[in-house]
Amino acid sequence: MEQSVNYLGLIPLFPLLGAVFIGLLHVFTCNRTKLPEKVYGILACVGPVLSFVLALKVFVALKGLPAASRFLSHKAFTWFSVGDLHIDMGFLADPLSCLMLLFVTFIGSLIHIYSIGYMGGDKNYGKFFAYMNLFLGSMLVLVLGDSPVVMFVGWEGVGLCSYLLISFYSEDRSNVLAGNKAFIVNRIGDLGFVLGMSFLFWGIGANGFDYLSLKANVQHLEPAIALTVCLLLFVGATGKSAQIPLYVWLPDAMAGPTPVSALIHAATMVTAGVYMVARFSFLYAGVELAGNIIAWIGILTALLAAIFGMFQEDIKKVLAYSTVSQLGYMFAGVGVAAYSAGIFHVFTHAFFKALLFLGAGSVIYALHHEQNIWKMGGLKAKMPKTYLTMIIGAFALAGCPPFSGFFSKDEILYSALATGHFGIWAVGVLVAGMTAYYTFRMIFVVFHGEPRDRHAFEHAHEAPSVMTVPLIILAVGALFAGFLNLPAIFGGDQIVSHWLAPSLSEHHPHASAFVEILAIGASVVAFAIGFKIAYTKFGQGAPEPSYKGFADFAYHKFYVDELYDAVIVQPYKAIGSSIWKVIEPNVTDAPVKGVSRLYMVLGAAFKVFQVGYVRVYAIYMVLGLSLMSLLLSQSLN
Amino acid sequence: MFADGLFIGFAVLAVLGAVGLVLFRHPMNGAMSFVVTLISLAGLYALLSAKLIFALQLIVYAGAIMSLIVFIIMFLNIQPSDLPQEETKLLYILGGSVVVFPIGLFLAKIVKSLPAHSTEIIGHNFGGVKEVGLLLFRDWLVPFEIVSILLLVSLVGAVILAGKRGTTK
Amino acid sequence: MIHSYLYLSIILFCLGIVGVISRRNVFTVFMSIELMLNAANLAFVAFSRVHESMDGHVLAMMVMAVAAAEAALALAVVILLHKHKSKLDTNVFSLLKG
Amino acid sequence: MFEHVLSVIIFLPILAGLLLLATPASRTIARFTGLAVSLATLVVSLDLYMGFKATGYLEFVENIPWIESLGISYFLGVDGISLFILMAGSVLLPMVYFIFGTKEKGYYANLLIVQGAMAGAVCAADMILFYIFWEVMLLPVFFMLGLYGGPKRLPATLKITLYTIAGSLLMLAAIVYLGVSYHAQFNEWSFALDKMAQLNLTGRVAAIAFFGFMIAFAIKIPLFPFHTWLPDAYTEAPTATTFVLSAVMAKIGVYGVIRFVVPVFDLEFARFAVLLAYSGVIGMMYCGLAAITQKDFKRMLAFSSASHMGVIALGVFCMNLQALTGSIYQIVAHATSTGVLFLFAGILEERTQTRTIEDLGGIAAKAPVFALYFAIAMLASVGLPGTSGFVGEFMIVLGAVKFNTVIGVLAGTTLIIGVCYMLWMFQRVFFENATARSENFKDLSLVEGLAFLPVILLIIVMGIYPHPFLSKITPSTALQFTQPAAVVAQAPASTAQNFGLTIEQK
Repeated sequence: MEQSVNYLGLIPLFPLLGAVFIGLLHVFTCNRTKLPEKVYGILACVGPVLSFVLALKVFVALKGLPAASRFLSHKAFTWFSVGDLHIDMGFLADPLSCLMLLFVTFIGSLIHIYSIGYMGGDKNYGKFFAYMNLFLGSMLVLVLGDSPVVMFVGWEGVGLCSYLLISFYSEDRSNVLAGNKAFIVNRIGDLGFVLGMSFLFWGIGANGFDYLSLKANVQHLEPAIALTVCLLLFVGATGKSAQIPLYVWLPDAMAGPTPVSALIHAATMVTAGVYMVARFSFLYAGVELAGNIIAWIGILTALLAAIFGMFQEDIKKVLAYSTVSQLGYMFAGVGVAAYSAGIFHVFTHAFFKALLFLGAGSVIYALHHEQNIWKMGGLKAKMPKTYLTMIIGAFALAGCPPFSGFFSKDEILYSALATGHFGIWAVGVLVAGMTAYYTFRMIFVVFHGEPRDRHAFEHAHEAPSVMTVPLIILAVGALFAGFLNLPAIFGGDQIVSHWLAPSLSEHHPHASAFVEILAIGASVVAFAIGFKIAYTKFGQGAPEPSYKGFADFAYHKFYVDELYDAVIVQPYKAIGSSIWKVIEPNVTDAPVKGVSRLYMVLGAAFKVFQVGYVRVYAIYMVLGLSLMSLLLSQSLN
Repeated sequence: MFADGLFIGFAVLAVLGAVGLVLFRHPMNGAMSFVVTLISLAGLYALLSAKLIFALQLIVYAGAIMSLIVFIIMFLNIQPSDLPQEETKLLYILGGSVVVFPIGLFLAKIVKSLPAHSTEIIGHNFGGVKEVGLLLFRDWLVPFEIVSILLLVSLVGAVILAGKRGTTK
Repeated sequence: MIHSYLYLSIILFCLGIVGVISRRNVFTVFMSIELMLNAANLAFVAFSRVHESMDGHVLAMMVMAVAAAEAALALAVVILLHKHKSKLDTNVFSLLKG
Repeated sequence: MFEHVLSVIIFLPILAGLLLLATPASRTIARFTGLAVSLATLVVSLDLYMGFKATGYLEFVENIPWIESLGISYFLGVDGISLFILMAGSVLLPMVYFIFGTKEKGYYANLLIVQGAMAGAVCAADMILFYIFWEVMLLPVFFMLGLYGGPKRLPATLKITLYTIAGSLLMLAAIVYLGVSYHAQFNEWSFALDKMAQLNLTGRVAAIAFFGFMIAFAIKIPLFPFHTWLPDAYTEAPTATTFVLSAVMAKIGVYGVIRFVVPVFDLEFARFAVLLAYSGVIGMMYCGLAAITQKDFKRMLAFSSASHMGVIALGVFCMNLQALTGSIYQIVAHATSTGVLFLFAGILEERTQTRTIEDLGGIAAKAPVFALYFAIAMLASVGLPGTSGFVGEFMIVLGAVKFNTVIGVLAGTTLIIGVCYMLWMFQRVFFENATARSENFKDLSLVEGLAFLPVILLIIVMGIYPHPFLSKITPSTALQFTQPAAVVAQAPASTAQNFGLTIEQK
């Protein structure tokens, strides 16, 4: 059933080797003679492109197999083996990971190419590409890992790269703090992941801890343990994929360079949580309660992020919240057991969100690192290519038919409705409208109307072709990717869903055509309303609004960061400093100090007897002898 | 019978001498009293057939050591004011006796448990100069040499200590 | 009887102790120590007689030698003391006071 | 491979150290003697490592009667548990001579002696012999700390010395008790470990003896709440001493628990395991939290080290194969990460003349190689997969979850706590803008870079391909659960159930 192919391990290995090589090159040259940027740029693109080629090869190989046995695997070596715990450094390509593999390497390669232009002139050019390659390698390990533990390697690896890249402009303290926040919040999620793995192992891991064995043994898992595992793993997912309550790091993560936001914080890494849930679909499918919790958390995250997104002024923050919101959709999808719909949204989202970020990056690049949308305006004249591509991205994000986002989002909402999750569907439709609103609010403010900053506008110019070509390619993807999974009602046959079917344990809900039309109609109406409001308010240019009341509250993101700071961070620090300043010297060390004080007190007490007269010492001695004699006399009788 | 009489005589003298030593205020009186004890002890050694020890007790102890002590006492020309004021001497002695009593009692109990043994004067070979000397130089040679070194050391020490000039008077 | 000798030895020894702990006169204390040594010697010789071996005699000789050495040193100390303080009081030495 | 290879590893450095102390050698001679001897020891140790057959039992045994009337013997041997602590000492210590080149003769001599003594403690399979090495180990630390430490070294020296000796004396009493019990039960004298394991100990005295051992080891590890000597000692000690203390000596405490407490006091251990595990996990959190607020990076690392030791000790108390194996693996990983971080801290301190985190900044731009090394060691210390720190930590958490759910969850928080203080420190020292003190920071020299390289590579190799190492450890740890008595494996279930949900393996 499984087929072993050696080149599977090479897929992550290429970018990883690239990272090591570029990193060493950078470390040893950065303070001496600098290498030309071109060298780094070309070196950096080699790994991702090679991986993409191999990914295509994997795809072809899988395609050649019968649908039920589409598994390719490669066990590179035994990672560790202790007692029942046996973990191989193994890789598994099945339709699910193959899909991820394809778009991760594809978009990854494009963004690498784009970065050659975007990062031009940066003094840490080499470092950037080393991190990017390292990220891609880790992401591929995450995708290809054949057991949760190997996946965790990639999982943590991408977290590390995310940290390194967010704090890339490390001279500025706030950037580094954002990086720290991302890493720490991710680590909180990772705790859930590790504990989930532990419970899973003690439940059914003894007969092999790779996905195929786990899938085979899943029916032996006790329901209580299964629920615990599901929820713990989902905690891991909330950290990585920025869901309530751990979403707070993602908006701050925009401190990193824009290609990073596009690659890591939009297209790939943040969707790892969704991927993980889909990977464990055999487990989640059996625990409905966990699915419901996930779906609700997902859709509430979508709502919350959409609210925040409507009031942001930083172009990247708008996109960041839209990412959080879209991730919420994906979790809603996998939560209602529509795994293929969730994954399909991951897939389309990767295209249009990467596109939007890269477009935003192009704008930022043109305006010399200005990110506030209220200082932009009228840019469509200066940057036609960027404008056009971003418009496509915006339509896709907003879910306008026939752009890709529409099909994938609709698939999720339809599944929610079809499985009877009416509340989730209703909130989802509401969020769809909000999405359309904030997306086009951003587009109109940035590209339409009059320029608000005349000076910056004069100097704005279209980005070089090394940046625009990836934009165009992504725009094509954003436009057409949706057709890959065209539902039957539009005459399609859901290629992606069928492709993914062997990897996922899902049952497609069968609902009437009415439900399907209702879902589609609601989505379209929601989009139209959102678009209309955005157009009337911002279509012809508008002044920077001042927020009051709820809007102000939302503008400040409900003060969640401040709340976390007050409820978690500050007490944590306070405990730390009280341990060090109060508890350590007065409680923990007290017995030790007490003992030493006891000796000092005793010493002072016995000093009284040391009168200094020889005769008195002799008396003590004789007294002692006398007492001993008395005692011994007793025993002699 | 005669030996028992001698023993009782010597024993009483020895104890009296010792009591005198403890009680006399002036050291010279104490020393004289102590000499009585030493000589009585010499007699007791003789009763125990220890001929050599009997002689040594008289020559070394009662002779050399005591004359050294007496010489020093006289050499220092002790005035009554030099002597410590011991108003509570009797009290101390009484208290000391009480404290020491259990020790004595304990030792006495041990002695009591020992088997009885005669102390008849025995043959002329026991305790003579030749016999003890042979033993001393054959079996006890190393301790003997060590004691000789000890004596040398104390000799040197005494010379250095006593030879120091007093800085404050 | 041998017991009488040993009892006598005990009495002398105890008197020596009493002398050491209850008197402050340096000479008396010193001679009390000598008294204790003599009491020990008497016991040695007595036991020597019991066992009819002369090791006890040898030991008694050693004790005498030690006593002689001690006398020499102790008297030197007494001379020093008298030179410095003009006192023969053991309470003058109180350097060990804690 | 020659006979008495263990004796060579133990006594070569000790003799060389004593020789240095006895002769009026100059600093340079002392340094190069130290270097040569420690490298020679390393070569012998590597030879030993290659020849190690991973049977699970003691190998390279030397057993020579020593004090026959009491059954004390010169009994040495290594198994998978001790091998790695021995190797950690042999591999890591030569670095010190490369990096710190201008110290006094006594510094190098004491380092040599402590190396030998630690090897002795690890190899000893006779309790009295172990006790002797255990005490000898402390002496060089006492001298190095007292002579070459920081400004507040004297109170720190006094505290560590008295504290550890107090513990050791309890252990000595317990050892004597064991010897006497053995004589009472088997009518012969012996202090050999294998004999001791046959003892049948019950009752209150056994519990007291158990705690005699445990307290001695808990102080050395140091286990909460016996850790209070650590911050001062680690901070004031010269770098090499801190390195020795954290990288190897603390581990001998854990080793002692595995080697002497578990086989001999199996019943008592099972009885108190939950208590001890809580002590480990609370210590991890307590020291981790304390580390967050430190302003002095060396003190922060000291708390961090104590925090990690809590996790390592926890692995031993969980009484299952994965946790114990993970614990031993983590011992080595921790030696390579936190130990090396202490060396880096020493370099930082020497070059900037400060230990205050706030005074530094921007070093990553000035010294990329140093920053890279530091980052790798730091990431290993926070347990990132792909570095040595992950494998052990993962197995410990895994085992802890099996042992007791609450403890497992608490143990998992080490993932978060470690990251908090490490990232904060890394940010302030390596990122942001350079300060006056760090402006002229020089990167590692070629010699230093090459000296650290093997350890940095080891960190990565141990993370990516731990199997060869683990396959030498596992046979010995597996024996711990099959050999002495089945009670070790069975007791925890009944004990642990009182404290919460446990998962039964199907």
